[in-house]
Amino acid sequence: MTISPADIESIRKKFPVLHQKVNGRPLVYLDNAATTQKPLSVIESLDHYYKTTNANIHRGAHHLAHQATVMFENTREKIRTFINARESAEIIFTSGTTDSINLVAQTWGRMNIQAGDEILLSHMEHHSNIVPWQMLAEEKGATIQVIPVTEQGEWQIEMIDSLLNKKTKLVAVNHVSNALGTINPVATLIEKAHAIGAKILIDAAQSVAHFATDVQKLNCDFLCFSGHKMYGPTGTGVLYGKRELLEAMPPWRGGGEMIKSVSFEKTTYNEIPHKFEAGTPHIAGVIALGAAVDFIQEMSWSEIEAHESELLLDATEQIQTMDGLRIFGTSANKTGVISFGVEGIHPYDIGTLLDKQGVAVRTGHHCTEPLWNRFGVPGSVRASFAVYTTKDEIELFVAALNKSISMLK
Amino acid sequence: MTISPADIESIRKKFPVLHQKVNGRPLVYLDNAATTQKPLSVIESLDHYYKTTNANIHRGAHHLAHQATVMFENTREKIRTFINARESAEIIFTSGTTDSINLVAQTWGRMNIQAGDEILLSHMEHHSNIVPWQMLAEEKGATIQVIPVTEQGEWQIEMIDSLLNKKTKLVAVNHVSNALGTINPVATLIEKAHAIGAKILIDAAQSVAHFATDVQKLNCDFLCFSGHKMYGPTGTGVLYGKRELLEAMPPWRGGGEMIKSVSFEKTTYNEIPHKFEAGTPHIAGVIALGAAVDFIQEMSWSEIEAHESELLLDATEQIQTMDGLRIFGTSANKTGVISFGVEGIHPYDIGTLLDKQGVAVRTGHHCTEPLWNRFGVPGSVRASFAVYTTKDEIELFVAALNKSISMLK
Amino acid sequence: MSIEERQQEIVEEFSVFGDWMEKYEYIIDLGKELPLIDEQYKTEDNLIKGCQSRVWLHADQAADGRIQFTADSDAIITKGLVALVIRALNDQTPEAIASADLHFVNDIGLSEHLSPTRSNGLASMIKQMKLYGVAYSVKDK
Amino acid sequence: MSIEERQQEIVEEFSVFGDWMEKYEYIIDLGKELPLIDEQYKTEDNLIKGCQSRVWLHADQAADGRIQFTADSDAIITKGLVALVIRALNDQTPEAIASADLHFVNDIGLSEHLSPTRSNGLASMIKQMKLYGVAYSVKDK
Ligand SMILES: Cc1ncc(COP(=O)(O)O)c(C=O)c1O
Ligand SMILES: Cc1ncc(COP(=O)(O)O)c(C=O)c1O
Repeated sequence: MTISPADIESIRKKFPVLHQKVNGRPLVYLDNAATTQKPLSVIESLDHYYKTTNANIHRGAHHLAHQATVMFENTREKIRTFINARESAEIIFTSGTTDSINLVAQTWGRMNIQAGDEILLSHMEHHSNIVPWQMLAEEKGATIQVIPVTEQGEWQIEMIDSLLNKKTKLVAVNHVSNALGTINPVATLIEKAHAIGAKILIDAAQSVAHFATDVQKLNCDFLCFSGHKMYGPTGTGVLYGKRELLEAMPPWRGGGEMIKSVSFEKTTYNEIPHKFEAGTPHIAGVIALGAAVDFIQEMSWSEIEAHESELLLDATEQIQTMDGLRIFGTSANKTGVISFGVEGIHPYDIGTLLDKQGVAVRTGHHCTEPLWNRFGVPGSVRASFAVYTTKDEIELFVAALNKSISMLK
Repeated sequence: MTISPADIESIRKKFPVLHQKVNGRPLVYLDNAATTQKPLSVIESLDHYYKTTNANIHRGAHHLAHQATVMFENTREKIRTFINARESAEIIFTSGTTDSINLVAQTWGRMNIQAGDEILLSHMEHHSNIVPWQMLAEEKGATIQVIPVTEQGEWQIEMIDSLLNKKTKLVAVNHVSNALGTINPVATLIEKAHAIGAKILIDAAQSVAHFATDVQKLNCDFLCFSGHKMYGPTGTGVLYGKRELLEAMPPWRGGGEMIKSVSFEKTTYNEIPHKFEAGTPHIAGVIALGAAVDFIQEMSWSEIEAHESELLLDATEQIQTMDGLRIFGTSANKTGVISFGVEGIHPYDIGTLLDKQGVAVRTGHHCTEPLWNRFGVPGSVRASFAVYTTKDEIELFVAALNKSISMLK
Repeated sequence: MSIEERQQEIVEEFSVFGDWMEKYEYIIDLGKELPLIDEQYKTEDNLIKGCQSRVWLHADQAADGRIQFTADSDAIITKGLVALVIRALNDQTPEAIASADLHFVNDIGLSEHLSPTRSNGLASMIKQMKLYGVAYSVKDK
Repeated sequence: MSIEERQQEIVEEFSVFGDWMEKYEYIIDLGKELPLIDEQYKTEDNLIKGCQSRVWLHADQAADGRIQFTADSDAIITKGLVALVIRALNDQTPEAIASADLHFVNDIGLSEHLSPTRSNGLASMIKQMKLYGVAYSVKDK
């Protein structure tokens, strides 16, 4: 069941940024994989917090501090429900996916990865899910193994069994590729990883806003995502981890809030989640992230998925027949992301001309350089959709793309 | 020259949160050392950003991404001017003071601190400027040395020369104590530290909003502060570092933005400041932090200082004569912070009763446990002022304090 | 009197107070009255650490199986609140304590003191009292 | 013609265009025309790396001391912009190049391409050209 055009219109009304002209043309925002726009409820949550409540949390005995703390902790509970974690103490607030992944690499990783160990990634990881592991591997003398990617932009599934072995201590992969939109079969990989005793981290930056996530059902060990890609504010992120893992991990950032008591002789650390939340967090942002979760949950996942895949189908059908155009990522399982190149034309040229026609897409390597090396191109043009994207926008995009290509050929 | 009551009134008009009742009484917000309130210009900057511009920065070829990047980089330049750094590349955006200090500890620290080395702190440091160094010292086999604090809450200056020695590799101290308000003579310490070849980090969390900071004049190596304590948004922070130090430091968080190029064979890192800004930053917050700098710079430092010290004098005079009351921190050099205890009464009780009378103060250890151990008390009641605090509020505070003490005695 | 009846009694008592300060005056008085815990029980083991104020709690089972609590806090308001909670739960069966719904704190407008974020140890104390209830009712079987 | 006169010429040319697309059509045409850099100069050394498109720049000093630039880019719009910049600066004295104020990019509404955040290498290229200007004027002394 998809969302009716009327419903999409009323959703769009909640996004002030969408109703503007860019370079004299109505804005068609198709850069949602980079960051989504924010509904009024999120913007107003920030506004309301700063106008009525703003106070530092957890340690204050006064009214505002109490209010702020309750609101902050409410979001933790909302996130718990959102990804179906067992308990809210398993939800750590960070500043984003990148921060979450680095936290795991520099705590769990430093503690558990040794010389000779292997860390398994895929060839379509975001730099944020490559570089922290490279840094760790270099420090520890471990090695990085890579799940190859097919021409269709899927994991080469048959390679996985031979890549997983006794030396594999950690697997870290994304649920959805930001560059291609491929929805990866993480459930299978999680099972296989556990079967050989490895832990597995899921980079959910590109999935949490597009379909339901259930960490208990997935049974992943860690899950990371960003607020700003799920209609929430910038500077917010989440690390989910299983309690027993989080408890065994050493802290990362030292400071206020993450301690039980401090003296120059002996410092003891706080319980989870606080152990990993040193310093004043992004209080306003976390509270507004709760509003973003509410925004998503007011819709149904089946509606969101149906709408976004209709957009994908529509756009794919229209552009795949264009002369010299190649779509990267042709899996049957995709979110609303189309990455493409046109023979003999630089992606930057297409992006620039689309922009001049009001269409915002991303061009370049999308922080997945190894993937483009594999495809033998320097990058792509990427159009990515969100729940507020309309079919009319797809038409505008297709028309603008036709015009751009004809100018550049 | 102080600010006239009329000017303070017009400043207060910019802070919506101040105009409310708490527990039936007008709010008297004296918890500014924990976090300051935000002027409308900051709140509206967030609002405006999300309603008109929101886009991911640095890598986008489209209009919104370009706008957002320019706005983001404008704040970097504003911060450069604000602290008078040589160049904006020396300004790294972090999520707060705690994050900034940990960044230095885990990069510069890991690279430069060895077994047997000494790190010199003071007895009045915030946990955020203790724990990261304890963790580093433990990892490396280094030791922490501590500048003792006098009964007046000042560094025991005459001890410094004997504490600084060839083994001292780093000095890390705050410019202003959050627990006492003492303005520490950092300029002298910076000189002494450099004389023996040590580097020095200044925790400026409690100073940047209260008097001018000039990193070139100070000649400190690193300087850390938080946006939320200088009228800016939560989740923002700054690390200033001298170029040659930042360039030599390894990166901390790996991910997008901080790289020049990534492959599974060889990853190269970006230039400063980007090398230390992995992942999507808190774009909206950084932009609004620019508005906070503007807010401060619309006033003059001499006005701000005169106003806040008048408040301090006023409050000190009125409460110091109260029966059994002891002020912690009686230096002649203080910002607008009064920390105190009343004999036989627990700080928490005073804080609770003040709150019921609309007065928001902080009670407890204020994340400086070692300091309270030194004073032999579990903590204090702390009232802290900002530029929008009025003399009338001091009166309300003093009256409420009198009433609270009489109830508790 | 059952736990429920005691709670109603407390709520009624508080209904006469006109404002916050009167309520707190009463709580402070209660805090001053609470029979101090026997010094021997003020141990690290019996300490419930809030971030701000500390609470010591000791439980004893009488011959009839009912539980006796004594407690103390270094903050007098916390101590007054502790006194109220003890008044509601003292001398009750382990089962009744384990399953008690302490709504009175909310009813008299003090729920904020129960929030774990309040760091005064009260919420942890109630949790601990119920754990004693559970422990003793299991032991009794 | 001085750099200033050339800039005015360019600004005039652009003044006839009614909208963005016409401007870009012209820039694309320029990009198609730019004499390719001699292959031997398309080296790593001459590469100015933007995050998105790449620019190669080579400079030569003629007998009269004036500088000749040749360049290329893998993106045609960048190449067109490069062509405009070269047209303004080519065959000028090192001093004139070093001190040139390239306001025409702004005047024709393309300043965004000069922002270092644009990642197309154009801003870095202009910086590099001026450095050549400085270097040759020092050498000449
Ligand atoms: C002196 C000092 N240092 C460090 C911090 C930590 O700042 P933040 O919590 O914003 O990271 C604070 C604030 O609590 C402080 O007052
Ligand atoms: C798959 C994936 N992982 C990680 C990231 C990094 O997220 P952030 O930049 O919010 O830290 C992104 C976003 O760019 C992403 O798409």
